[in-house]
Amino acid sequence: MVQGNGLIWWTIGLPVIGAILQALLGRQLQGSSAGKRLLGFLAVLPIVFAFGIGASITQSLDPKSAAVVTSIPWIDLFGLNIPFELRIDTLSMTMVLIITGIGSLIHLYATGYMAEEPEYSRFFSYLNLFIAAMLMLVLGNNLLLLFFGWEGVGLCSYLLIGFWYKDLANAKAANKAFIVNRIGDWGLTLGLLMIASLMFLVKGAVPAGEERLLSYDIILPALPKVFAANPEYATIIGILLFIGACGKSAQFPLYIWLPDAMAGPTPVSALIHAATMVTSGVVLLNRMHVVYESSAVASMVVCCVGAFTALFAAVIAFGQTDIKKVLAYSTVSQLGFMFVACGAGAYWVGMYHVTTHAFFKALLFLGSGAVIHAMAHEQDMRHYGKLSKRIPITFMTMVIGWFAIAGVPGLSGFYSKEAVLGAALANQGLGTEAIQVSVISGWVCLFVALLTAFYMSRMMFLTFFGKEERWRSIEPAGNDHSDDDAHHSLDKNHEPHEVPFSMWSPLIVLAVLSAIGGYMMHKGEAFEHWLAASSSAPGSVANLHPEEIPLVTLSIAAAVSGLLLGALFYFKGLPAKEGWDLTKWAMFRRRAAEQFGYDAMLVDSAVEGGRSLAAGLDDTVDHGLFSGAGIGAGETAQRLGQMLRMAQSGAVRLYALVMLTGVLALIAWVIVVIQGGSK
Amino acid sequence: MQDVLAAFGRAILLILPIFGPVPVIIWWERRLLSWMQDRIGPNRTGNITFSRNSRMIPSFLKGKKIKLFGLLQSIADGIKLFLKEDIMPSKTDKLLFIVAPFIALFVSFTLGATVPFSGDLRFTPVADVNIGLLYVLAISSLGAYGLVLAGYSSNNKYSLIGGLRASAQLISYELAMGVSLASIVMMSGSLKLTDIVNQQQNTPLYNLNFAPFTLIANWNILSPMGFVSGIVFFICMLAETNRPPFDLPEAENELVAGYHTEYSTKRWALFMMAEYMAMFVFSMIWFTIFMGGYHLLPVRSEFLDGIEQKVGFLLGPLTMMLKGAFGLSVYIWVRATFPRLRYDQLMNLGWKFLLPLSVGNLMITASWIFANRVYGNAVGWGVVCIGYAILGIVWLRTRRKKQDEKQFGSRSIDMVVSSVRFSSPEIAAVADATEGL
Amino acid sequence: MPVKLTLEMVIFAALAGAAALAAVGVVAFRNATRSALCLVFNFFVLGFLYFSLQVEMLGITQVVVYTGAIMVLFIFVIMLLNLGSSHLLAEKFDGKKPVGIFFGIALAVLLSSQIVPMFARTESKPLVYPLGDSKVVGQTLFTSYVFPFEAVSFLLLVGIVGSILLAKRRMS
Amino acid sequence: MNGVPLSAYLGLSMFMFSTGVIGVIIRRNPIVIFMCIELMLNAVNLAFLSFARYKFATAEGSLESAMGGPMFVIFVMAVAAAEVAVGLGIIMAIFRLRENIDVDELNLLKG
Repeated sequence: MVQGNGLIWWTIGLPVIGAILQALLGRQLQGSSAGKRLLGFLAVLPIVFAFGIGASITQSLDPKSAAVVTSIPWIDLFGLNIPFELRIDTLSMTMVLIITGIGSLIHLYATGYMAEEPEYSRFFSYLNLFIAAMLMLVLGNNLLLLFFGWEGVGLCSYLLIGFWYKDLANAKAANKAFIVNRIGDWGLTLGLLMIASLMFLVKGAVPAGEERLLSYDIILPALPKVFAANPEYATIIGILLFIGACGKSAQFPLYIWLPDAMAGPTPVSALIHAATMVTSGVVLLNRMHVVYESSAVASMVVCCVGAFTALFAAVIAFGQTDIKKVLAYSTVSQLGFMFVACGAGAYWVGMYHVTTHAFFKALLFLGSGAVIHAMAHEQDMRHYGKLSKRIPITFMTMVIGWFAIAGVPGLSGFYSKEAVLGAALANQGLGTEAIQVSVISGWVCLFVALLTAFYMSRMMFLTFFGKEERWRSIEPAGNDHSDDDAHHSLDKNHEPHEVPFSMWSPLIVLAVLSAIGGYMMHKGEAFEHWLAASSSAPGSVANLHPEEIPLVTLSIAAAVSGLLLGALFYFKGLPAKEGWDLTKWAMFRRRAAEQFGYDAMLVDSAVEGGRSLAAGLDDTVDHGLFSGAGIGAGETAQRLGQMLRMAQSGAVRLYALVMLTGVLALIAWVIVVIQGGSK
Repeated sequence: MQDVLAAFGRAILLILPIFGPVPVIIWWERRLLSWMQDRIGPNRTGNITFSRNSRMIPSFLKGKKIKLFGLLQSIADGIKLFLKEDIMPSKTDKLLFIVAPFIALFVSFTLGATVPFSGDLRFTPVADVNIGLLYVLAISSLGAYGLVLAGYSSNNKYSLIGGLRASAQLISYELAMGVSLASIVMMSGSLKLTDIVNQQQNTPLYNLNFAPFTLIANWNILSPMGFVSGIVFFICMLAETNRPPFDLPEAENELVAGYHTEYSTKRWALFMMAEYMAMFVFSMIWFTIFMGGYHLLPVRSEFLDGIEQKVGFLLGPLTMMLKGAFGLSVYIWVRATFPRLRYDQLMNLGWKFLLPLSVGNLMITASWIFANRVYGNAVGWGVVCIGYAILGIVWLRTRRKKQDEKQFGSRSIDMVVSSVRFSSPEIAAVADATEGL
Repeated sequence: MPVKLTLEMVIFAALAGAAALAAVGVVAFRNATRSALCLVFNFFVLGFLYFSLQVEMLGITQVVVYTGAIMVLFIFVIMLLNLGSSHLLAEKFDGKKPVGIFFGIALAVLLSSQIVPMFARTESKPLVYPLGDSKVVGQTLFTSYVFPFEAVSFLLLVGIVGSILLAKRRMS
Repeated sequence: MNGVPLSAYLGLSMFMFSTGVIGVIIRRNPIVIFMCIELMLNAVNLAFLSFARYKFATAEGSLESAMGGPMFVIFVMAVAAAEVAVGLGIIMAIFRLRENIDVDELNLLKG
């Protein structure tokens, strides 16, 4: 294995140092505004440097090679050796650039967004720690390090969602995210343990004497050999790993935590729930693509779940009034696209969409954050309207993001989405003759693309266009307006202002990336060649150009029709018929707003069902069986003890006498029985 | 037959140099003490003035005076004691009452069995065994039995308290004594007394192999660790022989005469002999361990070595006697100088000062040996300096603390002695008697 | 009898007889002080027996530890109690005595049944290893037996703490 | 002492041990009982040393095996010292509390 550049440790080390600095210095510094500025500086700087290091390493990276940087040993058991080792290849460096690049922009944004936050340093400490964990996830050269980062990311996500933990709803959302993620972790853990045990048990799978049974450079060449003999293992492992990916990347059964996670501060939503953490499932599938290449069943599961999630989330997005919730469901939906691509076998396409999605979804989230910032932390779109004049920079950048996600030709979303659709539609081999799973998923996705353009238009029109500034009709809430200027609420006297420089500058950068990023990566199939070595089987080239289907035309048509539909319904603001009142909404959208009861049903069944199950167990097993046995045993022992205590006279000499008798008997026994008398 | 003769010779060698000087020692104590107290002391006994006109007297002696400066006083006392009526109180434990003085005497005799009188092995009283130093410790710890049994068998409260004090004192000082010797053993690497002596004489001072140091022998007392050990051992030695200022078992003004209140005549004389012999032997042991034993001067020169080669068998014993006499004089000097300690002071000194000091000294010695071997001489002595600095700082700090809580601190360690609480009325009188403990 | 009446045997017999007598004395004397003195004597003689086994180091340690320290403590406590109330230490007769003596003798007989036949096949072998050398003892103690050594040192520490605690309750 | 057989030492050890056992049972003074226990310990020590001398320190054994005896004796001595310190402390404490040290009357721990 090629020895890589040791500098890579600093990409992880710098954010860790940043987090520690924030934690140590924060309490002293965050009191004053100058201190906050210094803290912000200290928070952004490590990420920027980490980005610089990542970029310089990427510069000198040979796309066909993968280098391993080994540090200290971590776990060294009999036959299993897991060191701290990092892998430098195109996949991990792509993710490093996304994480540190977008991460630094979002950090910069957050210094402005969180300026009024009293616990400034705690926030940035978590944020830096999150970056470190995410980098560990993508850079680790073995599955356990990935799991380490995976858990670190989950922890930071929990901390950040619950950042304003004094609010019960936030704390609950954080708990939900954490618990749902645990279900995914269960799958991931089982999967990696199965891989380790396969490596251990199957003879000849790994070179003799090799003990690093979870390192990619060992298992990736070994797994196809193992699976060739036992294909069912590939299916099991594939599905287990996908359960993990579902948890982290918010796919259908486990997506429910992501919309709730919007309770956290907006930069967190942008960083975690759009650009980085949720993509870790896709990274995992890319890393372990050999598993899915060996198992059609697992691929089909991935494909189906992805397509269903895309559709389901897109439909739900129509029922949302909260601007961030709309974006959250669009994230879930777009993640579905990525999994469809992975399921269809074009893993690099999944990463492609991850990249472009990171650009425009970060942009949209930050833009929505700017809107929320301007609107006194009001997130309900029904109170917005006609904001385009008030906050022009936000508006212009968000328009680019909107067009990008909708798939307007030339912008980044268009290229990646088209690649996804093409990969899905072209893969006719997945499934049976009658039911070509991948192709059906492709058509579903095409429809979802239309829906995406539609609901994004709805969001944009409700926010920035319309005839009136709808917050003008809110009466001032009360008399406590004057005593706390910083946290005033939205009322008719509110005048929105453009956000400060630290917040709009990242928007500009992201807008530029959203606009041209897709084309840059598409040109000459640059991205495919870039990722080819690390996330596809050698020699195989996914076909992105299904014959007989005019894909470009279709996707443009879907985008344009979606935009037009949106304009038609919402150009003038809220439709007069529906207005403010949710009860007047169409049945479909009312149900969509509550996720068709899925979330509630899941929570109810889990919580209530679990409670009654526990109560039943408590009654029968605990009280009946164990306590019964325990009490019975106790009473028996008590009676026995009553009898035996007669023997304890307290007279030491008597004890000695009895002991001596025993000793005599023992010695006599030894002499007579064992030795057979004296020799 | 040869063996029996040799054994006989050795027995004489054991008894003669120790038992012989006893009358002189007693005389010397009384004389020196009286000089120090500006008195005259016994100076008459043994002065003979011959008659001028008796025919019995040879002519050259007529009218002559022979002055012995009271040297015969001890002999006269001895004769008196052995001729007096032997009184044994009626309710004594007879056997133990008789045996006790002999135990004391036995210990004093056997204590000297391993003290080398010369480099020539024939001059070691019994044998120069490998465990000579341990032997000294073992036998000296037996010394308390004589006192304890005397106190017990007399059936007298004062005697009993004296015996109790003797045993408690022994336990307290035995430890510090052993630990202080341990650092000497570590430095010389042997328990054998001749090895210790030779190691002192044959190594240059501080193990430094250049000009002025090579001329001077590395007597243990000259090195800081050895000096501290020597001081500790000397104090413990005073306590072990129950000499002032540690003569609490026989404190006259508290306990009449302590453990030998009921003793008189020859039994009492035995105790006295035992005490003076023990003093003498302990002096020689101290000089053996810390000041070069049978070597006269801490000088390493071929000339002196040559002399010792030739007349060593004479010079060695003479040197030892000289050193023993000097040690005795110091004993007496201390007796004349220091007032007797109170019981709690005695216990505090033993447990709270001497034992920590000797343990600290032991640790410093160990670090010195280690540093000396691994990092060289300079580092070794640096370690010693640092060690004593730490020891000093700790001592100063604890002393300051102690001054703050003086009320409480003084009685916390004499638990061994007065751990009986007398509550019933019939033994309240005993309680009063033991108050002095 | 292959055992010859050598000088060594005579010395051993004297020492062993003294030790045995002293051991009987420990049990038989009614007076605790005399029992203790018998024990002191027994231990002292045992020290000489250790010398005869050529384990000089342990022989002298026996004298230092047992005669010099442990027994002094015993005698100290006995006398302290005696000082407190001498009538308490008187022994009374009870039924366990004959039973105990009987069983003790039975034990002796049982053990003797193994030892006595050994007299018949005595062959003396030369002592090869110096068990009594302080250097050897020290080296073994600090290498092979360093863990038990540390454990025992810890036990002693606990013992010190315990006895100080026992004695200190009076202060409060 | 080549003239003395191992069995002689073992016999003495056996005798001391049995005497100690008898003493533990027939005496009522806890201090004497304590002393009898010490007697038994020393009997065992003697057996240890004589075995080490006669069985292991010969040409058939090794220094390592032979040193087992003396080592055990050292540990027994140390344990005995600790035991005596604490045990006598306890006896003193009992005496202070109850003015009585007859073991037959110290039966508060009866069931």
